[in-house]
Amino acid sequence: MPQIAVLTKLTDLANPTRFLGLASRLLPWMAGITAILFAIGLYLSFAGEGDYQQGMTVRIMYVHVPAAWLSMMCYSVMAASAIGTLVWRHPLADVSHKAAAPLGAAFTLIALATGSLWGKPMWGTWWVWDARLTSVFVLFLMYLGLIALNRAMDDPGKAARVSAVLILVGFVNIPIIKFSVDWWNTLHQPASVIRMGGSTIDSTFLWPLLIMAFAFTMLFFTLHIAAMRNEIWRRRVSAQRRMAARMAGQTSEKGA
Amino acid sequence: MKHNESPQMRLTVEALSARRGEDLIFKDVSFTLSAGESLILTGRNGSGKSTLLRAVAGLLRPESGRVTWESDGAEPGTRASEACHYLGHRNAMKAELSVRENLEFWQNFVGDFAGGRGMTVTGAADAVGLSGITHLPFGYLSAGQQRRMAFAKLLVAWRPVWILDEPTAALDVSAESVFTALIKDHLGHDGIVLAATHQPLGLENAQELKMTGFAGVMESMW
Amino acid sequence: MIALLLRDLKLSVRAGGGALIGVLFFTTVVAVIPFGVGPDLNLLSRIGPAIVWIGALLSALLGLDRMFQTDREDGSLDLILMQEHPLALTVLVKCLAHWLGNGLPLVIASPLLGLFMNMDEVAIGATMLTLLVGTPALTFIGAVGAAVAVALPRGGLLVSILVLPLAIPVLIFGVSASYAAVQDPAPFMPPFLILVAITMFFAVLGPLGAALALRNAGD
Amino acid sequence: MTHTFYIAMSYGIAALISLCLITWVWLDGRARAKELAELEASGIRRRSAPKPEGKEA
Repeated sequence: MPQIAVLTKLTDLANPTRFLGLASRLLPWMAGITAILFAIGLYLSFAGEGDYQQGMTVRIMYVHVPAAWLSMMCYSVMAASAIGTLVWRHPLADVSHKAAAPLGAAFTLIALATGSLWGKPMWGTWWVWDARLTSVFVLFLMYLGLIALNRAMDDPGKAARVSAVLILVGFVNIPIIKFSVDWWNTLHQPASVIRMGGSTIDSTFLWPLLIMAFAFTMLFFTLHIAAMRNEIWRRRVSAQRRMAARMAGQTSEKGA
Repeated sequence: MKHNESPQMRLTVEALSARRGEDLIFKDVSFTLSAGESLILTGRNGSGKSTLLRAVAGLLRPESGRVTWESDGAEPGTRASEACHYLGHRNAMKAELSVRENLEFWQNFVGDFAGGRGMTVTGAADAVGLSGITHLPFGYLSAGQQRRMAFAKLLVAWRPVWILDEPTAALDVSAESVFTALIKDHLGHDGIVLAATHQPLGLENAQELKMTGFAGVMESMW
Repeated sequence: MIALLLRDLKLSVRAGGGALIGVLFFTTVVAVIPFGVGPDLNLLSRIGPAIVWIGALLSALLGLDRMFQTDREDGSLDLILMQEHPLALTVLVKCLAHWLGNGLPLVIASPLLGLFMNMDEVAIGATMLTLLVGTPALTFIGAVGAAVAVALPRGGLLVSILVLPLAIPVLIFGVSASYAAVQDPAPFMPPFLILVAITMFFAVLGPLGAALALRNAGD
Repeated sequence: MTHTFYIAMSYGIAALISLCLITWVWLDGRARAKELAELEASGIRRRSAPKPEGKEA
């Protein structure tokens, strides 16, 4: 079976044990890089000057925009893993999208909270049904739904496959939701709302923003790899416990 | 068995392994069944008989191995499950519809496989010994009658392979003999039967596969 | 396939009246609104199309989780999965049957509820038309949730939570088109045509996703 | 209210959520590692550990 041989090779390339070895070597480095990036990013964001229009609140952008970016990137990572689950049936892909969902929800929550805190001084209200905030909110609900779905199922393999389907359907839908929310927003609120972080950002804001975005991205990947490692350990523990129970059952049957 | 004029058909199961949850239920099961042959799975409860049948029927994705079907009439890419009838623990009949409506639906929806024709609904009901009651809603039938009517479902559309999971559950002895006769008749028409039973079905030339259950925990992956 | 459509239709008529419960829920939801916002007829007629749409959305979700669950419980789903028909097509037919049994009654009941909400004739007509076009999309996208529910020990509520965010575009364009028909400056056709496009897109995506989920949820 | 308050709040909330996340992942990892060690100590080890066999596709 040449087909099976290829598959075996692929599984070998990224089998969980190898992944664990790689993870334990990479994680300290990644954590270190993340910490350094955050130190630089935070220094830059507080050393920089405020925007004359938005005042010092522009600093909120340095956490808000990276978190919003991560909320979307995390979903893309999950969608890629979902394809891995459904097409190659790779166990690491199952683990990957299961581990990413809580991270995505957390970063989306950061984006929502900071967006709201930015909105209060800018718009005078904690929440506006601004197109971006609304889309991010919908994304947050989708993350929570996926987490709930994963928790509701007992068989991890089946849970991974079913949530993979839902992730992909959601992924195809996100542009449509974004488009319709934008459309709905222009209909109800003519462009009086201040656009967050438009394309014309002054370069003094660009650097801190870029470094903070990079720092958040590294934080995500560090946490993702660590969470994947935890999930693999969790499954290993459950498999070994199961085996222990079965072995105990067999010996007692023989003894009886 | 009239092997010389029997059509070329073969159900091949190669190195099939399947798991439920994390338990490997069976490992590397292989067999081949040709026209007129039957295989009986035996073993205690939970030994993986149903799991193997569901894997062969394509309802459970095997962990490894494959199930293939070859025959004269079938296109090369035919999935094995398309050549199979599956009678599981549940009867797959709607209690709200009449027996006739149920059977006619399956007759239309399933359709005949290449190389044979199914009976009429009335004929099938006759064959399982319940001719007069096809107008009744399925829910009004007793458990034994329901099982018989579920069996009649196999007769209304032709499928070369019958996969039967405890076909004689909830049946008395006379009904069992009716089923055995129908299964023998199917084998005589170059059918293939794959059945899991507690009781012997009384088939003379049946191969037997003893399932032991629990081949290990799928932990090499983790 | 016609046989499947007819069987599911018969079942939806005979089996405890799923359609009836949907319409009843729809009526109740819409009837409760005036108690919440007050019997101000002007206000009611202004929010009428939105209320009718939201009511229809919730009622459409109500019966969805049973779409494949009943077939799974009696074993029919196994046989459906085994056949040579493309599974996505089978799901599409089941969606159509489900819509005819549960969605269409909502559309037919909507004018009556429009009267309750003091909507004028044009608004009622527009709401009914957008519901006619939009509710199939809810069924199609809900089919994915229903297929997911097959794998769940306890489906129900979770399915609605999973499906609702995906149904937001349908709601936005359905309500917008209904309002555009009444309020002058906004043109009716663009949102309506987008709604049609969304329905057609979901008619492809929903059955494909549901088929994929059903194949993967088996055990 | 001053803008500083909002800035402090957003950084505070972002830090809080991130720290919760990091702590959760870290504690979860520690708990799992401990469970594995306990299993190891009670004599249950991975059968495939001594002879690493290629998993069938």
